[in-house]
Amino acid sequence: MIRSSKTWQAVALTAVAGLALSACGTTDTDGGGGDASADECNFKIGVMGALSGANASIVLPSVDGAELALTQWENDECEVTLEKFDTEGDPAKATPVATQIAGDETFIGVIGGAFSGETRATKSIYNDAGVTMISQSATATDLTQEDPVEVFHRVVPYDDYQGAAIAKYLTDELGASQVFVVDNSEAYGEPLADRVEETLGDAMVQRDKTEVGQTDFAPTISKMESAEPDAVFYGGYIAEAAPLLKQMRDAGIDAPFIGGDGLYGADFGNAVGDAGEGAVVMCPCAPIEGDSTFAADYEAEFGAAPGAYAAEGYDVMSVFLAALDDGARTREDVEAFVDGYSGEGLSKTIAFDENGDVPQDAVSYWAYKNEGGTLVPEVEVAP
Amino acid sequence: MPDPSKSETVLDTTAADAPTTVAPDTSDHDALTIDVGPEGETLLEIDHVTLRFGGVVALNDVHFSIKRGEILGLIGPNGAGKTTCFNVMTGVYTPTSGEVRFSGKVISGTKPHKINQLGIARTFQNIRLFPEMSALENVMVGCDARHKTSVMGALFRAYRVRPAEHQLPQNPLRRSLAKVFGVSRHTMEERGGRIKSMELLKFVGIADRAHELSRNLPYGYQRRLEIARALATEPELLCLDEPAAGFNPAEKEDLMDLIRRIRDLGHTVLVIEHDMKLVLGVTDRIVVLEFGQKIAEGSPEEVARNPKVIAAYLGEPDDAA
Amino acid sequence: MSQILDAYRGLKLRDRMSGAPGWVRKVGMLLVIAFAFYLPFLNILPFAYIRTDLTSSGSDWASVLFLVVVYMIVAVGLNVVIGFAGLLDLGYVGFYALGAYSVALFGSPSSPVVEAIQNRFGLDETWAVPFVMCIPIAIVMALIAGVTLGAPTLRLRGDYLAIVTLGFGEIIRITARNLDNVTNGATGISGVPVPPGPEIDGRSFFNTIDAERWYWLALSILILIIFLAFRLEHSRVGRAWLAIREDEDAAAIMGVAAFKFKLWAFAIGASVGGIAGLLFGSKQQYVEPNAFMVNLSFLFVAMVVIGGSGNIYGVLLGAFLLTYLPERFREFQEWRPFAFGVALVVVMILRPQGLVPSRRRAREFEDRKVEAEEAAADA
Amino acid sequence: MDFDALFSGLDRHTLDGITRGSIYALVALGYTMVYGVMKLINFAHSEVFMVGTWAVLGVYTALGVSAGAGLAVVIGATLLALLAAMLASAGTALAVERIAYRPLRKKGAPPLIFLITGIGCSIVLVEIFGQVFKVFFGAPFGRVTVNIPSVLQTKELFTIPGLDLTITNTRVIIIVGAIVMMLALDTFVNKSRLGRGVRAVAQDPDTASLMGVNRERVIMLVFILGGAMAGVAALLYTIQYDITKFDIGFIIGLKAFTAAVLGGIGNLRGALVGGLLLGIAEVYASTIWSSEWANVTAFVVLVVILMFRPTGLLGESLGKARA
Repeated sequence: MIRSSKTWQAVALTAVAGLALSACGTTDTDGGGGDASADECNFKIGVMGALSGANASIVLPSVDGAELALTQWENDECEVTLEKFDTEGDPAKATPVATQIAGDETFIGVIGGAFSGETRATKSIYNDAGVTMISQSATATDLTQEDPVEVFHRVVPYDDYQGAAIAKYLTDELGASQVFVVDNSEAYGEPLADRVEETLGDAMVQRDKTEVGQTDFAPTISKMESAEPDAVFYGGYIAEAAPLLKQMRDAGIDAPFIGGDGLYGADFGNAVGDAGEGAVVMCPCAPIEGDSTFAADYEAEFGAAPGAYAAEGYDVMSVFLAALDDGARTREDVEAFVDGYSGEGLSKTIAFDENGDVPQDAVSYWAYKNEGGTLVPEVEVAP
Repeated sequence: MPDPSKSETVLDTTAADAPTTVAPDTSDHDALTIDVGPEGETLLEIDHVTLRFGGVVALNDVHFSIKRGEILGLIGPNGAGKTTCFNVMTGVYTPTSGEVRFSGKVISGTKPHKINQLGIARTFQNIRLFPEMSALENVMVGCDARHKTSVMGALFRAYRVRPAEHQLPQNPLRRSLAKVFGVSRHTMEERGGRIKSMELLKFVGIADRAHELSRNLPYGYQRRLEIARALATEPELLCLDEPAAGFNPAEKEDLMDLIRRIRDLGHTVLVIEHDMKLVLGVTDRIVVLEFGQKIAEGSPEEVARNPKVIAAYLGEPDDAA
Repeated sequence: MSQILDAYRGLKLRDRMSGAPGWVRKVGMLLVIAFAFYLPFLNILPFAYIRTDLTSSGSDWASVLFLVVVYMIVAVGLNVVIGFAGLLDLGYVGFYALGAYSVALFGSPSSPVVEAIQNRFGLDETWAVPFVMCIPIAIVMALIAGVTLGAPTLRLRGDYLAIVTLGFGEIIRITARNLDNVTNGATGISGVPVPPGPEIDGRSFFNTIDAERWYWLALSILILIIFLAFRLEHSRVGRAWLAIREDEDAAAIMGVAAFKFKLWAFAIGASVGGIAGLLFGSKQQYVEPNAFMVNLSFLFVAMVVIGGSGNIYGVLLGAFLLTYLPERFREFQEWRPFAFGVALVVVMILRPQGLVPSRRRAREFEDRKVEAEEAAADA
Repeated sequence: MDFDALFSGLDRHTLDGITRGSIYALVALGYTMVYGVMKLINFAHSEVFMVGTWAVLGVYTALGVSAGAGLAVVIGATLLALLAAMLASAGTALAVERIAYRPLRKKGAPPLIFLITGIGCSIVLVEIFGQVFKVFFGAPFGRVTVNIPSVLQTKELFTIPGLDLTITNTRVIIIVGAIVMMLALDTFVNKSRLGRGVRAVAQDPDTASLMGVNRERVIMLVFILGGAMAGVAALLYTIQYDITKFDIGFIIGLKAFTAAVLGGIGNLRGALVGGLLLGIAEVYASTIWSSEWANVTAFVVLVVILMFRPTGLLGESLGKARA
């Protein structure tokens, strides 16, 4: 036994140390939040989405928007913190986050998921725990239409509406009768393009699928050349839209280029350059105008103009804060309040139907035109 | 492909501490005796084999046969095609024309591991052990060639066999369990392989360093280990490729003795060797190759007198040591 | 830090462990396993700092543990291919994806495959292949994929095999994304079934909230797989792989059916990957093609190599570190990938044999290092 | 499936494929040279290419040129960008070699380890442009797509009569540029003294070092040459697609590596053949089906070819580059 005395010493030391320290107390694994007793109002709201990675630029403005709403909120009674959870947009990374939020009773609501994939992967977790979700930007149709859960709400219309609005813009505003539809084969672009195709009917001349990460669109261009479209719709993201546009214009295809809200972002103009002059981005996000000081406040706070879904993020946060103002103190209260909510938001009139969607008549679609590198609101389209 | 630099280092680092001789093994090795067919039958036949690489003719219409139970020497100057001949026999090369028959079956074109299963094993001129395995493990790889357990057997060990009385474990609990449920074939084979491998290491005289990595063994041990590993596959025909290369006279004596004892276990032996003395001393019959062609065949005495052979070896005086 | 390392070295845990009598080792092993099962509830102060949910925006500890264990299963499976058989597989995520997709395609009532079966046989809308039946389906699908990929390509030399397997992983993902009628395309499949179990508090045993149950399930499977992997390593099969790795031609001449055993390694690796994917898909209850990007394959290979290719304990450590550390240090957000890259380079340069190499590998490295130095001295 | 679309414009699609493949081929050279000499897949090579595109952007930004400049300015800026891209890429390649590979070579580590440090370097380089520089310098760095001004604007040069094939200046520059660079490299490796050293090391490192060839210098040389070729590819890429992004290297790298293997890794002419073949196969597949199947086609072509020719179309050997 002498041989291993050192081992035993180590074991004994560890054991003693462990006991001593455990006597001092255990860690608060609930994340450091206080007890949510009835008379105390101290809550957390989670925001979950791609805060890092390639797609963060579509998500971060909405988080900032939510932050702004919280800063501007005035309530002496309650203390609210906004906890940011980075999922990188990856459903696999979103589930531990969701479980964490679900298990911590001080979270009374979640802003998100920002993307449809992570929302799909987490909504049953939140549903089981009764945490109300309000998404600022997840637009997949099935989230509310095919597979709805009690707790999921969103302030953006789903792809079906958006597709219809885009098709309407194409036919009514542009008078296009031969639209060439391209998508990026991803969960975002493809269903949207499907919907556009469906609504366009005979007005679509050809459909082509591309890939995320693709830069050479020569095959698509030659298909366009033979199809001779009078408008091109692209369902996808900025990274691919930029080279696609450039190659289209190089090949002498001057048809108007229309993209979905995946292209809506402050960096669109910078990415597409000269080739993107006049390109149109459709977005269910109304330009912020009128007597609201949102744009100015946002710029003062974060040093940049409000980007994609910033107003939606603000609106979502406002709904949760209104719930607390209303006296909601439990997850059930919040859920009940949100279900019955109706009010004027920055982006639209916010209310939720039984599936958690905003009513169709409250939604406004806007076409933004890229002029000199910035997206300028052009026209509102009612679907 | 093996890393040539690696095998060279093996030679460099270990040759120095090689013992001059290895204690001859005199114990009884009944367990190693193999069952073979009647002695004197043709075991392997190289039937007019020609092998070309591009324009180079490596073997030209070579024709000879090996009879069961004999020790055949295959000699010739450097580049005569001896090792190529081995490679054809063990499936490394497929002959351009002609056939190799083993126990009457055509084996040319068969995969190397199948040829081994048919009963041909070999050693290598430049030692090719598994350097990071112990000596024992090297031999066990050879034993595995006769084992039936594969992946499923090793994983689930469901195939049970009933061990003989002397194979039962000592521990009383395990003993009674083994009696009731039998023992998995995997375990039996592992145990059997281990025992047989040790036996073989004793047989070639290197059991004292059974658990050492083969790359750390002295040169002479490595040569013997290769022989043990080849014997472990229970070959009817054992082909030794220059087994005495780098040996001193005393070691050569030991080797000649070992080769005879291998024959006594029932193996047929084919030896490639430069050393005329060793070949003349141990073989029953000799085939001589030069430039890929057979130039002579016969008993050691006949071959030693053959003028063509003398001429061939005088042409390469260095190798006729 | 170095003091701790020195203390650890002074203990010579490894030598003592292997030198200790059998029962001590068994008790030690049982203690380790018991501790592993206890981990989700670990709440005693100095040790609890390993939890990932201490910071306010941390993630659920048990869920992270589950992911760690799933990746450990992956690493053990990939170790069979890379560490044991010495085959470089850069498309391992393909098998992982197949496992996840099998359980989704056959087990989810909303998958197009199940819907087709429902329509064909007039079955109820909620009908799907039971979870228990999905397990053999997943394993067999991955196994078949492994053999179909391996059979034509295993004759290729190392680097060619790498690119072909990489391509295979991409083919699986892209096909899953493009075949809308079979896999729901990029949208993915939700409603993936969970293992059966008693209902507790009105929820099924394996639900989305109680992640520790998933962790225990995965851990049990991991232990079983490790047990089987050890059996393989210390059997004829393990010897054959080692022989092939060292000198394939010599092994073949010694009767080792090199191709057969390499194919087995591929098939075993594939089915283990399939099991890991199945667990992942089932816990996630949602499967989509983008979860199986090629980067994940690189991550898997990195786990095996950083941990110490060929040593099961090493690859377990590798999988743990590469999965756990990014979760533990979530507060560094955008800096994590950069740190990950730097860590890969630094760790490999300082310890090319891996963090916990197998003894055999460690020796091999020493020898190679000496040879390299000698060669440098000669030149 | 639309075979009519393919065959009705076969000439056009082939030309598209060659354009796409030219860039693959140039990047593939880097993989192939390093592999030929070190038997190592340099996984960071994709990022060597990426760095080149940023160098082009840097030059254009520094010069303040944009679309519509005069001919002399265009030529001057483009040549300067070419030089900068070649230098930046070659420098990056050399840095990768120094940091990630040389220490391992000294320790005699097996190829698998080089693979991991290569992947690590690749991640580091990506993150430098996606994160580190963003924090230190702000825009245009970061994880967004950045436009590179079309200094060299696409213009129609001529139409091939009878084929109805319009040839633009960018196409000519890309295809001719790629082929000229390849020929120059091929000549260099086959004719020059330094090139002989490269071939000697590729064939037999031990003998080469006995003959007095400095292996370390040869390794540096192949990294520099491969990097410079990636720099050329980077310029051509920006001319054709007008963008850069922190992670554009990944897909191009994957394709170029596939192309190198397809043609026979280690073989310079194999890289050209593999690159062009891959480009053409992808464009054909995209035309018959759509681009979503292009990558699958590329890999299927690779597997099929490797099954019949296990060492690629032209076989592997930098040493016997005349194959």
